[in-house]
Amino acid sequence: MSNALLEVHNLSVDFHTARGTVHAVRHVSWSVNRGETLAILGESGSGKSVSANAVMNILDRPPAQIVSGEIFYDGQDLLKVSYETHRALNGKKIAMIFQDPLSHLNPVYTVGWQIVEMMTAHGRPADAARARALELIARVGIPDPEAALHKYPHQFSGGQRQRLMIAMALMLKPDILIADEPTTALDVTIQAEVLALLKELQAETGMGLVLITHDLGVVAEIADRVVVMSKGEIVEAGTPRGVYHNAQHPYTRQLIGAAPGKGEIRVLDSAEPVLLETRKLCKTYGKFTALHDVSLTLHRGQSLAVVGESGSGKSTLARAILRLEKADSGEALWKGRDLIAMKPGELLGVRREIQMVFQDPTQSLNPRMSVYQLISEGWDIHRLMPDRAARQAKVAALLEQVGLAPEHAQRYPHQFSGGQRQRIAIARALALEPELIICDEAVSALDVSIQAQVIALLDDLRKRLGISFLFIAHDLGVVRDFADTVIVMKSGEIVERGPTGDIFAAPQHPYTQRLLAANLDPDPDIQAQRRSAGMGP
Amino acid sequence: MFKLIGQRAIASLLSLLGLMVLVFFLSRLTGDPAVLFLPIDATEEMKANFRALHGLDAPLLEQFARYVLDLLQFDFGESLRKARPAIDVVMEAYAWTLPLALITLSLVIVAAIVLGSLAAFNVGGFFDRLVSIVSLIGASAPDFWIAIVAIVIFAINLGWLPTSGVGTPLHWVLPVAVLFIRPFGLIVQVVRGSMLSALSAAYVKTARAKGVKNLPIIFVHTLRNAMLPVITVIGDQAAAMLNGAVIVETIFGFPGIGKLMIDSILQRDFNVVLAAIMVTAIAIFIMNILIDIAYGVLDPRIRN
Amino acid sequence: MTDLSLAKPPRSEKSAAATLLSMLWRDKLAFVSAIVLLLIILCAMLGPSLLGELASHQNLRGRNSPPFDLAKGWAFVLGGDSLGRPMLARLIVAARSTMLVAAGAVAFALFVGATLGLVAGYLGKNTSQVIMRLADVIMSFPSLLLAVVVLYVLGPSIPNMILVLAITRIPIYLRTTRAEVLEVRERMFVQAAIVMGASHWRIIARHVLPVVTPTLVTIATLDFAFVMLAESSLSFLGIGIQPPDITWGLMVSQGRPYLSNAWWLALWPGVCIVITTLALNLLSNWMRIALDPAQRWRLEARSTSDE
Amino acid sequence: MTIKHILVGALVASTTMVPAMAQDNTDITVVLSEELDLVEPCMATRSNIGRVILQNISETLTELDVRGDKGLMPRLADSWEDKGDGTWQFKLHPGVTFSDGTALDAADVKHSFDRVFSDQMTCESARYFADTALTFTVVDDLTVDVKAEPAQPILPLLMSLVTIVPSETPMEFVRQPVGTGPYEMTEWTAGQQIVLTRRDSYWGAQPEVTKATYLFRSEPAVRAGMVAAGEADIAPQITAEVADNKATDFSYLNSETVYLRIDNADAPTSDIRVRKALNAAIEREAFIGTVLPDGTELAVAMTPPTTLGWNPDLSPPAYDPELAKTLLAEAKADGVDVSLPIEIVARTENFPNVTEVSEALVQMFNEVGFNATLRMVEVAEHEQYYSKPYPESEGTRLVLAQHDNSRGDPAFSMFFKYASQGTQSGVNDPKVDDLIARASAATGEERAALWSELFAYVHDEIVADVLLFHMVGLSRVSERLDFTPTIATNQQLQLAEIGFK
Repeated sequence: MSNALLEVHNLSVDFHTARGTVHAVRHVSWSVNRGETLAILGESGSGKSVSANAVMNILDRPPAQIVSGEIFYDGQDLLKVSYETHRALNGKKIAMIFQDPLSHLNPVYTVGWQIVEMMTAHGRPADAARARALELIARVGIPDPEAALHKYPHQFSGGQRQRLMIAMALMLKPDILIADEPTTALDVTIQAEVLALLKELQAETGMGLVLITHDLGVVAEIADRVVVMSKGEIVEAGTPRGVYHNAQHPYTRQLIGAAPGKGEIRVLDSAEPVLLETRKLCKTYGKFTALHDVSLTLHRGQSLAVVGESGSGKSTLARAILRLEKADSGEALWKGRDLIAMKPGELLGVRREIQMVFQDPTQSLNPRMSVYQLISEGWDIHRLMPDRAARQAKVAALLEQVGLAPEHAQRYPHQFSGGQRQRIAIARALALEPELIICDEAVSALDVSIQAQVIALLDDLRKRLGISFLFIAHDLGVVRDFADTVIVMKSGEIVERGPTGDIFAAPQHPYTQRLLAANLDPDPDIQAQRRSAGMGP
Repeated sequence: MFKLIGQRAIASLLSLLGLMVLVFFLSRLTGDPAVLFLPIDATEEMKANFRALHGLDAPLLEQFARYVLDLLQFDFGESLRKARPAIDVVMEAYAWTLPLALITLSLVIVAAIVLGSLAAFNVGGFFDRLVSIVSLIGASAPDFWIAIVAIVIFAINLGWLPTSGVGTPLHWVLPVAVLFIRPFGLIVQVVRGSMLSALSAAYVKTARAKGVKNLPIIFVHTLRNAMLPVITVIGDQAAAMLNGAVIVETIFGFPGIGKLMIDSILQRDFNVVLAAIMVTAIAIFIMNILIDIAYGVLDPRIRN
Repeated sequence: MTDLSLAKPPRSEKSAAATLLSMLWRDKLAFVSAIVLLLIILCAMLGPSLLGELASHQNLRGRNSPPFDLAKGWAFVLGGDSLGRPMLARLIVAARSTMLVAAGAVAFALFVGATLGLVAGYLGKNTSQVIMRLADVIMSFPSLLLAVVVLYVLGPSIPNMILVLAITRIPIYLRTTRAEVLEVRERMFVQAAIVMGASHWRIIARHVLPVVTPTLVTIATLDFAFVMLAESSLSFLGIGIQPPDITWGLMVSQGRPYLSNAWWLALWPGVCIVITTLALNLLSNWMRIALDPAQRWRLEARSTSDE
Repeated sequence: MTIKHILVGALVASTTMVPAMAQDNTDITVVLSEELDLVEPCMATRSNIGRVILQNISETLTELDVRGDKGLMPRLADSWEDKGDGTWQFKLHPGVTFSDGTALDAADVKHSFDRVFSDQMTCESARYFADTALTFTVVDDLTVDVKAEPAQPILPLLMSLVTIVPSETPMEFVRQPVGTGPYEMTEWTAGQQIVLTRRDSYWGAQPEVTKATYLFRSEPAVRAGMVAAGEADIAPQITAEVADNKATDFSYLNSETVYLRIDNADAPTSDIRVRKALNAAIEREAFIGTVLPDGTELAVAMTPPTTLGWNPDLSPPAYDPELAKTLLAEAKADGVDVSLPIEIVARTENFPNVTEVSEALVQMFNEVGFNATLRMVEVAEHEQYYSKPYPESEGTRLVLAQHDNSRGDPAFSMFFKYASQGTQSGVNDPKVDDLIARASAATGEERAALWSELFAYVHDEIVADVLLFHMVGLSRVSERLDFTPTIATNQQLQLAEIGFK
């Protein structure tokens, strides 16, 4: 037994369901000391958050049950202390921040109140708490801290919210900070800033940091040590370098291999005719400009990527083309006909030719429809394939095409994993044999290994069926692997466009340069080089 | 905010107008008040005289035009039976209904929120089931039955409280208690359900990770988030109460709007019926606006 | 977090009905509720034809016979009413009209309210405003006046009573449906349907309605009790259902004068109302969980872990 | 079980509890079933108003003795005399003052009647003078001549129905009644209570009760409970079900008669055998002591036995289902369609247990082979069926109604219920019309004889309707009071008749 400040030892947690008991984590052990950063790396379903939740006593019990193990903090077993003792440690000695700060901050209270509460809940006077809150809010880089105290979570940007979460977690100068996917929902530039902030704060306070992530780049950037989890077990442990270069477990090797951004860059074959052309599309919401004079051209068989951070207008572009939003002005010509001015009857025909795959398959698939119903709905709408047997055969074929089994047709979305769901969404889009598929962050929510599979699938479809793609993404690695042309958007405008190779090799616009610089490389050595070269954040 | 209230006020005014037209004509479908005011052996002449005195002999549209013109001068007409301005009669009764509704409602809200929240926190446990079943039984037991049994027990047998009537604060105990039961049963269910989903929200996890104690987690962090559907149901129940509590008022001899309304309806005292409905409608519309404001106060995200 | 749905092999080969039944069996309260409701439905269907004669045979000199006395036959086990008719038989026979009125009113209100709510939520702001103001008018239109108008103009009958009670309940469904629709129509899968070219009707029927339904069903079960009691109150005020029709609500109201010397006249029908309400609500609580994939684990977890 | 125990306990408790309001004083509290819309003297014949103001606040010229057999007694008029030619002369009691201090004179009497007949208001006592024109001549301060055209033999009796107000009273409903009675209204809080306070300047003997507070509760159990709990002293019109204390609960014939009005012109009830069958089908005795309180009497006339000309020789139709069946068979043989539906129309809340009574009647009719159904309606709808013109129906409707005549003379009933022009009459018979006309114009013995003949004729000869019961009222009176309710308690509640033990 080591002398670590926080040590999880041989922890096993079960989840009880009617279908049987699920071993969420088995015999997990890790430890962290002051001033040290431990990364827990794993994909969704790997159980990477379970042990941290057990440390904080925030597992829902039932269905969870701690079967075995100990959690030592400062010598005492947290699994044996009273509820009250444990509560008093939470926030004060061990603090935690979460993936999605919007839902983890209470929407109906001001952030000032919530940050101050961290101290008042532990019996500190309110005025002292307020002073400390102001100091920390300024420290994490929120402008005008005094005003920020009185604002609500929804009035901040995603990055600011995570900074506020961090400020809150540090109120009582905890010994350990557990960060559960703290940068996953953030843009790359913001992610880099937040990671840098965490590092600085760790250096200042000497706290131990436990970072739970699925992103090899994050591990490469920040971790001292890493444990890799798969299916509830730790399959690999060591330093980031050691794990990256000398992975022992096949899973780890697969994970490292799946990291995007290493494939061959494709070149556009521009001989094909123009399919879609937008001319000076504009859209504003009140004072906010979502699109300003956006013009682009898309050829048959082309995969055009639109890159930008949140708020850049890239999703609005897709929605305007699909008439989910009404563009204020401009044209979107589909084979020469303007989609924006099209009559409903004519539009129905075009709807068949353009399909969309949304970011979150959990939300874009109706949870109450079976896979068969989901895929065949388009045929109902467009009165195609009246023959039921033919439909069933076609659904089976489509499912196989996207890498699922024909018998999956009778299941419901919630019975699939995220990646499988996205495949269903793609199968649904393919069912109507479209000429263009618009992918709005279609792989952003997926684990890297799944992401790689989906990208491969899309690429295969493009090659075999000649389908064009309008590929909206914020992840540059994925874009590099899939697109032949890249458009970079910022604040509703296109700031740079060109062949993928050119953009990645020699970005012209400063924004594009920053974007590329902030993108984390999974190789700790490359990250280290970047850091030392001063290119990194 | 003020613009919103202004819009709502105008919309409500339109609803009020529609309500007035509807009630005016529908109520006049229900028979001749002269027949009910006068004894069964009254002569035709007497009935004709009664109708003439109250303008009931004019064509319906003319009666309506006259009513609207009077209304523009805030004249709701005279009660056909009480020989007094209808609005006076109504306001007197409403002066009793309003405090009864407000007192009951406040008690219901506090009790339902506290017990419903605790039940949700203890979901599936003994306390949860107890609260659920007791409140459901309360909500589904006939109120006149409860009222009479309560009088027999607490007023006649035990002698702790007066049987009925108004006067001292003690007189209010039984009516409020009987009136309390049904909305309590309903709201406690909604609070429980809403709290149940709110308690599984992510910010609760944050609060626990912060080391916040259970009571503040329930009543500070979660409750305010769970209040929106609760407020809607409270509005629904408040509307029912602002309409008066016919049964309770009838049994306890409580001079509120509910009893006045049913008496006026059965006696075809059209002017009082109309005035009573307009006053309660205004109260309900005001309450609806207050509820919209409450939404905004509780949840900053819907303030604009 | 852990993805529970895939962690185990997908569901067994049991049919959907069998799965549902086994989940029902696990929640004992819900199971008992289902049995009780089945019994009541059975009474409502068969009662009047089997016991109609027995339930209406009067015996003035043998009125208000006390309960738990088997000397007069099983029908009198719950006592006799103020005209000497057996309470048990009357309760069974009354189940039909009671259920007819309550279910009819709730179904009617649900249908009209949900339809208007869908329209209000789905169509433009102006239509929505008109419908919402209409709801305001209905909400502030006293049900008593409505009852008197309908009964005076159309005459007292069970269909008319259903109409009266239904109209007063419409706003609840209307408001709820509209609020839910406003939220659901922004969901991604609705947008996905639009992208595929789905018509408004298709979106409403296939995508919006199924999401809104569980909420509406929950309200409807609570409303069931409300309607039974409202009907009873109207009878109390003399403008509700009247003999020879017979409902539990009417029986409660008719038993009121006898509270002091023949308590069973009002108590049993009251108990019937309470039991029906309890059963409906317990079952609907169960249903809300059982039919929601995200909540189902509560029901499943209970079977293996606690107790 | 528990409820019964509690109620039994309640009664025990009520005897030991210290009454909250009714202390050892001469203030009393009366809890009435219906609130007053008006406290207007000319509306005193409406029972809920009469109970408060008749002879308490406002007095009449004459008064009918309901306790003894003194017949018509003087009140404000000391004497009266028929001067022939339809003219009656009334001598007023000297020294009578109104509660506003003014003295009563003949002009006040004239003004009181002017108000009754005024078209600026609708006083319900006008109905007693429907076809009679009255001319008032003030002879001197205390003498007034009243000329009726046509002559009205019971004019002095009619005078017991009109309250006297001072000449200053406006031609509109007043809210502060001024009268000559022993009490004046000192408080009226609408919806809650009315307080009458004894007036020292009353012209007659001072009553014992100094102050009477009237409360209003529509629930009989609550009214009875209030007396039991000591919150009230008198609770009229409680139901038999709550009247379970012999020491405090009085039952008395209350002048109400319950009957089924038959439309004699409608098929199948136009056949006398059908009407007889209806009468024979009902086991009247079975109702008494069961759904109707003990003491209820079987009716043979529209008016109670205390009425002039009531015919003691009539006996109620015997319960004879076999006879009923035979009669129906005979009628059927003669081509009467006895299978036509007969709808019994009854009014909710008409009297206690009206629903039970109606349901029992329907069953009794059906047992002898009628096709009877029940329809319970609220008051306004009942009125539609009860008064002419009667709505059409497939078969016929029998209207269950309750008629009240405590005035001592059948004139107040017979025209409306039996004359061919009567608004609630189902009869069109020249002999009936003739008898009513003659009886109404006659006086003394002749009048009584003619009424008797009419009663016998409609009951036995034409079997005009199904007469059922003379009803009893039940009132709970606190044991500290010396008061027995009478047949008139429905209409008036004279505080002067109340003493203390």
